[in-house]
Amino acid sequence: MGAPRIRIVVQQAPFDFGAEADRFAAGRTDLGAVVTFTGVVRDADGDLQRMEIEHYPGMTEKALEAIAQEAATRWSLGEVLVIHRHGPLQAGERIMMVATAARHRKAAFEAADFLMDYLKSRAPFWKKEHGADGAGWVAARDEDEAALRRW
Amino acid sequence: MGAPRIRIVVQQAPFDFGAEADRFAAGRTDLGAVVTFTGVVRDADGDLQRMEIEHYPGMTEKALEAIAQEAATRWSLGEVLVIHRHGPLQAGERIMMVATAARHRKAAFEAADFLMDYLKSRAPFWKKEHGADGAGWVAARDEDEAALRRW
Amino acid sequence: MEVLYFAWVRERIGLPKERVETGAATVAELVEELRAREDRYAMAFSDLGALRVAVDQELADFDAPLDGVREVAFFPPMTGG
Amino acid sequence: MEVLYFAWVRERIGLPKERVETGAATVAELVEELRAREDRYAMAFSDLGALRVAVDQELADFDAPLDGVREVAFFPPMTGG
Repeated sequence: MGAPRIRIVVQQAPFDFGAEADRFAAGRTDLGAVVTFTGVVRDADGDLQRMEIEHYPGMTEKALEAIAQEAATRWSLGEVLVIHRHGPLQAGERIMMVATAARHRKAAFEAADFLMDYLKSRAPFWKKEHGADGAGWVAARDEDEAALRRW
Repeated sequence: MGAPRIRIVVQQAPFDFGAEADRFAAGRTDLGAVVTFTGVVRDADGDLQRMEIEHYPGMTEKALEAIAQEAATRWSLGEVLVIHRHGPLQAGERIMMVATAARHRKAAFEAADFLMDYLKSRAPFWKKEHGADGAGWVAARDEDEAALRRW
Repeated sequence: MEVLYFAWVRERIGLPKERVETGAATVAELVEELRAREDRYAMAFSDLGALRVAVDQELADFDAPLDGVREVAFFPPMTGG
Repeated sequence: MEVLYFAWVRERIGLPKERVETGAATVAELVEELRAREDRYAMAFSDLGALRVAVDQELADFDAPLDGVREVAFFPPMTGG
């Protein structure tokens, strides 16, 4: 279906998930399947005061663009969207979203899953949690690195 | 995380995807991952006049509820939403959506993928395409039946 | 017992549902009775491999018993999603 | 050359970026020079297995050459998403 429309957004401000979801691939009659993934700030222990997301301006946008292009190489996609916030966030706030649109559901699902795996370990973001007992950087998980080997 | 909140909607009217996506699991601080899948009427050859979706009132709701409950048994989910339309639809219109919310992304992705596989072959919907050259029922695909064996 | 037809099964038989008085012990026996009625039934039930059946709104096999059953539905493989 | 630090590497070294004049041929040689400066650098670079490096905003290995490079960044494994 040719090169997909790719949109990458990196910003501190909240994004309007409902509006983004609503207009993503809207009205396209060649794309039967749309998948979105949204990451939300969790507060597992109920003591998170805030999360701070640091990133690498310049590299971040390039890395996200490269990840989206790689997905477009592997699957036939009509549209790809990646939005990722940085700065301070509260529990329950949306950190990021990806969306993929394809002819059929398998490509849309796999591409979104792939984007998330790469974004987790290859996009220059770092999360710091500030809680009642102090602050700490979120450690990368071995399983996130292992997840990349699926693709 | 206990029994998830499950919502099943079967209706002829369009649904507001943006609003549904926006309020799904909104503000939950225990769920870090939300996946949505949306199915859209495709018009591959550019000659679709309309799609008619027939269903089995009564059984449809039960089947969707059972599929959602089965997903909740297999994955730890916080919320599950299934919306499916019936009646006449135009190319580009949204037919249905599922949404899953979980602590982590793997469960949310797998549960949404599972819901779609089951919904394709186990929920009593039938699609008829009306085109310039007449009308025909959409045939079930062997690969949809095969997809069920993954789970 | 109510018997329901969907999609092309409904179109071939020409009605969405009907009341059927039957002594059939299983779905398969009910199918035999329906087939014997008229050509349109024979045509609709000519290839059971292309049909699915629900008994009281649950998917079932053709050897499912009909004792106490209120509703049987015949339809092609489903195409939801 | 600009050298950038992120997350706990930035915190340990105490600054987000600095200009470094170096003749180092590779990232590994640059790391040796930085380590030799002060304790805070030695601490930040004590375990290279816990560090990642980007050269001109692309992920790279520690043996990557620095010829013509304008920007090197050090940081822990990324935690996006």
